[in-house]
Amino acid sequence: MTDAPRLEFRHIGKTFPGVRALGDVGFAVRAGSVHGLLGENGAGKSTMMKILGGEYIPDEGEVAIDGQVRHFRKAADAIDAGVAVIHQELQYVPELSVMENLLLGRLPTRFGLVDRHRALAWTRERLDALGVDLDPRAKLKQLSIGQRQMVEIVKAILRDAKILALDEPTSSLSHRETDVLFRLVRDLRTQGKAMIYISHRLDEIFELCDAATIFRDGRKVADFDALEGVTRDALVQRMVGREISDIFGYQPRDHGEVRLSVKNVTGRAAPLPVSFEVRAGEIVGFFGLVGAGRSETMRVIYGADRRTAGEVRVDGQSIKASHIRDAIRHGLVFCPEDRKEDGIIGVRSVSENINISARRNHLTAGLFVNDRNEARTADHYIERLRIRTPHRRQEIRLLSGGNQQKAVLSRWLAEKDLRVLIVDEPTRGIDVGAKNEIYNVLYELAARGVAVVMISSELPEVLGVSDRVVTMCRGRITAQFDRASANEQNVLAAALPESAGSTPIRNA
Amino acid sequence: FAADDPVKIGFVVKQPEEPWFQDEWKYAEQAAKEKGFTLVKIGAPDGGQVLTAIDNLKSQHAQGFIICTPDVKLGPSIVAKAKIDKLKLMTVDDRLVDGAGNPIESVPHMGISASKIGEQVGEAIAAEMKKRGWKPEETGALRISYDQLPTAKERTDGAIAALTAAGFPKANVVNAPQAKTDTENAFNAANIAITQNPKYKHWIAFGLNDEAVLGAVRAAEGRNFRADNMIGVGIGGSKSALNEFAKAQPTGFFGSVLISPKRHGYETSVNMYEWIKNGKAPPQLTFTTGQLITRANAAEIRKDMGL
Amino acid sequence: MTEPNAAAIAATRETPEARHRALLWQIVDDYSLIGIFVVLFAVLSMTVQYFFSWDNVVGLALSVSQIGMVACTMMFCLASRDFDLSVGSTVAFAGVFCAIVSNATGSVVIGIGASLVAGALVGFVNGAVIAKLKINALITTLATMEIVRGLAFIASHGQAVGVTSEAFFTLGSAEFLSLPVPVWVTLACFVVFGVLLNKTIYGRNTLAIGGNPDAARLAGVAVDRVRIAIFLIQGLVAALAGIILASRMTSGQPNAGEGFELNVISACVLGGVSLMGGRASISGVLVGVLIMGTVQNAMSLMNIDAFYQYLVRGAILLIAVLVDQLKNRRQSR
Amino acid sequence: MTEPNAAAIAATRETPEARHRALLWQIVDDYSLIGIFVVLFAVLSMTVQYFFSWDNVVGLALSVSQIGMVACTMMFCLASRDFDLSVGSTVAFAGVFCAIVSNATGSVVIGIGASLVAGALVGFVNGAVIAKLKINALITTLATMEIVRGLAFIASHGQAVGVTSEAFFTLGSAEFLSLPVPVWVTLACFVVFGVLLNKTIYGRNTLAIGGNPDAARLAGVAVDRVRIAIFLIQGLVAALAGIILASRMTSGQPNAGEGFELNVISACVLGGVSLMGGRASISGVLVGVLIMGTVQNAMSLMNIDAFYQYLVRGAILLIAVLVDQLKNRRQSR
Ligand SMILES: Nc1ncnc2c1ncn2[C@@H]1O[C@H](COP(=O)(O)OP(=O)(O)OP(=O)(O)O)[C@@H](O)[C@H]1O
Ligand SMILES: Nc1ncnc2c1ncn2[C@@H]1O[C@H](COP(=O)(O)OP(=O)(O)OP(=O)(O)O)[C@@H](O)[C@H]1O
Ligand SMILES: [Mg+2]
Ligand SMILES: [Mg+2]
Repeated sequence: MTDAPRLEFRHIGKTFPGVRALGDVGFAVRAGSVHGLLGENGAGKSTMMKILGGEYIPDEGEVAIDGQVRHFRKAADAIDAGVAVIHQELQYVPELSVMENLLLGRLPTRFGLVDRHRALAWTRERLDALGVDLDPRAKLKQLSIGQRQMVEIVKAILRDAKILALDEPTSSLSHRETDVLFRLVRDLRTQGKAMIYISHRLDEIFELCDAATIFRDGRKVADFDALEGVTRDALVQRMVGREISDIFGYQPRDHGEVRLSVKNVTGRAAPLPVSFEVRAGEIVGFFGLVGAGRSETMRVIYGADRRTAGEVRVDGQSIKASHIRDAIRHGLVFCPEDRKEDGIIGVRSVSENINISARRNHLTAGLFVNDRNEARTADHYIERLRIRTPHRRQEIRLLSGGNQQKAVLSRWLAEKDLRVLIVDEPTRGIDVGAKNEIYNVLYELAARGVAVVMISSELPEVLGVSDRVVTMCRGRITAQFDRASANEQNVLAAALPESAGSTPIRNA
Repeated sequence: FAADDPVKIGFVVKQPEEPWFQDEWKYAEQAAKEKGFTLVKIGAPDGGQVLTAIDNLKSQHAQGFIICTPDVKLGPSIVAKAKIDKLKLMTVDDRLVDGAGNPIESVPHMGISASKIGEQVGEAIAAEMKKRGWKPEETGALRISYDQLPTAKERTDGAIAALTAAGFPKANVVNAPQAKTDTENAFNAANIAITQNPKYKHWIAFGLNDEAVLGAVRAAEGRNFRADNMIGVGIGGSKSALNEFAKAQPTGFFGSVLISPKRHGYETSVNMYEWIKNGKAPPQLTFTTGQLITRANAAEIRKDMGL
Repeated sequence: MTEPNAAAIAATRETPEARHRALLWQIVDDYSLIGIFVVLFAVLSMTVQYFFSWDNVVGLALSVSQIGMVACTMMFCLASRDFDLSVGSTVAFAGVFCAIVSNATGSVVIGIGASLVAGALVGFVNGAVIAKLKINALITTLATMEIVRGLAFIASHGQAVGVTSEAFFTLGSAEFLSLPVPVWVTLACFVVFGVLLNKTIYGRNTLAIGGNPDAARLAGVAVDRVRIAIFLIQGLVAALAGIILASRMTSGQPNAGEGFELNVISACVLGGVSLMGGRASISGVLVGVLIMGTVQNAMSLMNIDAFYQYLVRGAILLIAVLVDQLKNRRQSR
Repeated sequence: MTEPNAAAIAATRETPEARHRALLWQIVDDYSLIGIFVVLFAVLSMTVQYFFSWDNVVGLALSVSQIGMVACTMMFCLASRDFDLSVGSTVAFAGVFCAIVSNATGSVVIGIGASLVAGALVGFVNGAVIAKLKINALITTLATMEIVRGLAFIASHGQAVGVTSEAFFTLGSAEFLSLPVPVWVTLACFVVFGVLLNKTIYGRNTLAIGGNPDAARLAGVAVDRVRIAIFLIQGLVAALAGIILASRMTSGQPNAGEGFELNVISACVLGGVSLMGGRASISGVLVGVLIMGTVQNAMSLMNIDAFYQYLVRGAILLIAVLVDQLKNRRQSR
């Protein structure tokens, strides 16, 4: 009994209309270990976790906990069996408070009434114990994505489950919160929990995991009982089926004239004036901690949020404030970070999502949508970025998270007369192979003379891709580094607030 | 039309859920049974549906129809439609008018004019007031109005005309518009009207139908105007009225003007049948009269009418 | 919306002035609609004769008593991202059915009981079809609206059904502390459902389901059960409203409550309940109901022509939401 | 949803059987509701006397012509996650206004023009208030529903307004290829709006807005402008429907079209238009409209008792959506 793994998947198969998401997949997770799960976008990782969480019922196979076969019919069954899953697509209730989200479905009561005081005290205590600084009374919709993700993580941890699955928990977290998370995960491991950890950031896998399994196209291609001695390249090779020696593959380029010039721009949510310039062919990486104000600033520049002052120029021409279409007309586009809220149009097809903006340039008779052209565009990007979808007419919400991200990116790559591209966390949730592909696209665009601004919270990515790194902290630009002078230490130092402790997430 | 074809007659009414029209249909059905023709009952609460109903009758090879239209101004289009579809046409209850507002003489009609019924209500109230010896200046009149419906306006206007003719001061008529034609809305309208006019010692009430007056009576009761200080006279002699009469204690619901659905339903159908079957044209115009029923005589009069 | 967030905000904001400003706005947000109503009431009291009199206030309260009761449960329904069009029919059917059963059995208590059970059953059917068969709530309740209205007509042969027992009428006309019983019942509904919404798991789960059904389901909330409960309770309360209405009118009327559902839903939406689910407050709904009733009452008192009443009703509705939305402009980025 | 995906599927699937199965299901998805209607129609044709006759089919088409026209634009409205309750009032107002202006000017053309402009104006106001002032669509259009109905009553003094010019009536009664003009107009609406939905940027943007308004805005869709256009066109088409109705009835009636909005919305939802936005198909709406009309027509032909008609209507509504939803069960897990 004691040597039965805590959790075992046996011959799991799952088919969706038109998609075989998983076929005869199995692996085991020991108690007191962290088991990495890797694979390309659409490999079936999240589907596996949803089966574990009782959200999907597998067509074939079974899940065994401590050697005992369990059939979960609904999420509540899995919870009862001691399983907690943090889903890739965050599942929170925006209108409720942090406390209520954390205690969703199990608020304490007294005389049949919710015991708010007890709940609050308990939540505070647990948050403090975990070293997570969140106000239990703030509503989720008031938090940044990173904070929301933190809430989701804490929600799962607070369930005291014996099996914990984390599906890309760090996709919206930056350095500090990631550290907090890692510490939490290690604590849980010593407590004997069995954990599954999914991530596309291989460093994290090496840093955290005791064992790993690799999926490809819904099948298991490799199992590693231990990660000692396994090379990064070997993992990548197994995942994507080809060698990627240098994932960044940076090549120096010549930079032209100033394309984007931002002067003293302020907005409601970004009240401090920000100025910077980007040249044609230049890729500028923006780095900062969660809440540093990078997204806010870029939204104001794009016109998504109201601009209260300042000036934005593309090739010397001034862009109207708070007017997205004017920005697009001038070739300035912005790919938002929150793909679920601001990116995808879930119930529409992949093709629709790719073509929504660029189609205005491809009308027939100035009025009718050119279906053939759109199909071609969609198929091109589906192939180029390896968007895994049964067909371009699939509703985009049915794609895996990484593939949705690729489709949203394609929307902007398809723009005809692109001059300035601002991408906010473009590789969030994207696999190594596709990351490489996306970087290549960025280089290509830059080579064509596009000015690229890339916000990223992944330091290696910022350092590996950018010609220049800009750091932000608390709504202000704190430093700029050339590619040559930028390194982990100085960039991170410039991104950290001088007095730690007042950032949203506290470092333990 | 060949003499041995089965006769099929449509009976189209504007408010199929109303007891009045249910009764009309019931008696028409009785005629159908006796004479051996088919009766098609269709409800058509608005103009569009009237036209649909006529089309529908044509599709099922009816030879004629009787209609109580939701709006008399639909006259020309109904007449035209009937002509195109080669259907014989009679009207019941409400008489069609042309574009200029004059009755369309060519269509046989049986009914009672809305203002006529209203006048009967007014007369009944005036008579009862006199009997009780109320001073008109101490009495307020609740006009539970629903002017959105032309018939409703004519009925209440008729009542006012009869009351003023009997010497009731027009200034004492309080308009209480109901937002919908159900009892609750009549209640609310009347309640406010009473609040507004604390000066009156007695109240009288009239409206579109029994339900409107019933609402007024209930509202008055809430403000302590009971049977001896309230005279409400409704229209229709419906179950709402009979329920009031059946109560152990008299209420402010004094009476209701009863019109006979039997004549309207039965006679019109028989006339139409004769017209189709034997080519015997119905009388061009038949006016029926309403009769006041009160607590005292309701049962008796209903029996006389064969209800 | 559910409760002042002032404290929560104060904690997350950075500078003291920002914190102060946020706090102030939050208070405005939380109470703006109440403010609108208070101003409206005060202005009407001063300008409209008889408006501010006990008789009139009681009349006003009575006139919204049915809507008020059902608005409480409709709030839950909308908050969970559902929709119920069948309440008007249920009100009518419950009145008719109560009268019929009372007459048949000679017992008002049995009549009321049977009618409540029937109402709950209608609600249960709605809930089960919507939650289990996953049929759109609009269509489902439109269908039951038709069916239940039909049953009301069939049961009553389209006629008002008088109740023979006098005891029945006290329910609608008796007074307690000089407020009529229906008003007390409505007040009780507001208290009960206010507590249910804010203080119980049921209420919190309702908001969670409306805010994000998937999140609620994944957190182990028995989503289907809660939704069915919401509809069941709504049916029950609608039946209660129907019984009280029948008692007030001393007869069950099959054509009662037409258009009732839209009035109830409007009152809720006016009170800040989001049709997209997840947001509701009992004080908002109360104010929504009161504004609707007050406007109608004042118009009648002012003798506004029936045709012009349409204009005023429409305009007031717009103004009330507009003023209430101004706060959102500030928030919108 | 918008059009058969069968071909697209076949092109990119993996294994042959999976491809076949997917293709089959896709066809079921795309055409299930149409299938339901075909079965319904066939059964009625065989069982109900006179149902399957040219006269009756034309009568049926006429009876849904107004609803059909407005359902086309309501589809856009719902697809963009909005809601319009004011169409019934607009139908009434347009009829009355057209009659009044025609009589006053002696020109039917001016009357029609003025009425169309008025309808478009109502729609524009709706759209502007909803899109720019960000007021809830339900409340806004409820308000305009009241206001416009009031205007119709005021303009007509509550009475039907007869038109003196005979020319006006041809619009409603003339036939072309033995189909009446209103039916042609409705067919034209379905074609035009079908093309608009599927083949133009306007239609695609409408769906995108309904799917996710924030994302659409960030993708450069002129969200406000599209929403205003949707309401404006809806007002215009409702006015057209009102004019045609008035012409059929030879008078403008201020109380026409009550409950019209609910019928139109039901037809759309029955036709698979999602109230949550983003999903609509013109063939679905057509079938939704036809099912509603057919059921009513057949009931009249079968001489079903008025009270029992409520039950049948409700039941059919439920069955139609239920059968249609069965396909979703398959997808749900
Ligand atoms: N409900 C669904 N309907 C149809 N297809 C689905 C559904 N859910 C998942 N899929 C498909 O199943 C495959 C596996 O998806 P899954 O989300 O498990 O991938 P993943 O490995 O988590 O990828 P990522 O790294 O991008 O998150 C994908 O091709 C996806 O399109
Ligand atoms: N109390 C609060 N009320 C509302 N919003 C808040 C509050 N506290 C923090 N936020 C949110 O925090 C976020 C600030 O971070 P922003 O997204 O601009 O940073 P960033 O540098 O892009 O970091 P990242 O995108 O990695 O989270 C904003 O979304 C802001 O709205
Ligand atoms: Mg995934
Ligand atoms: Mg950001």
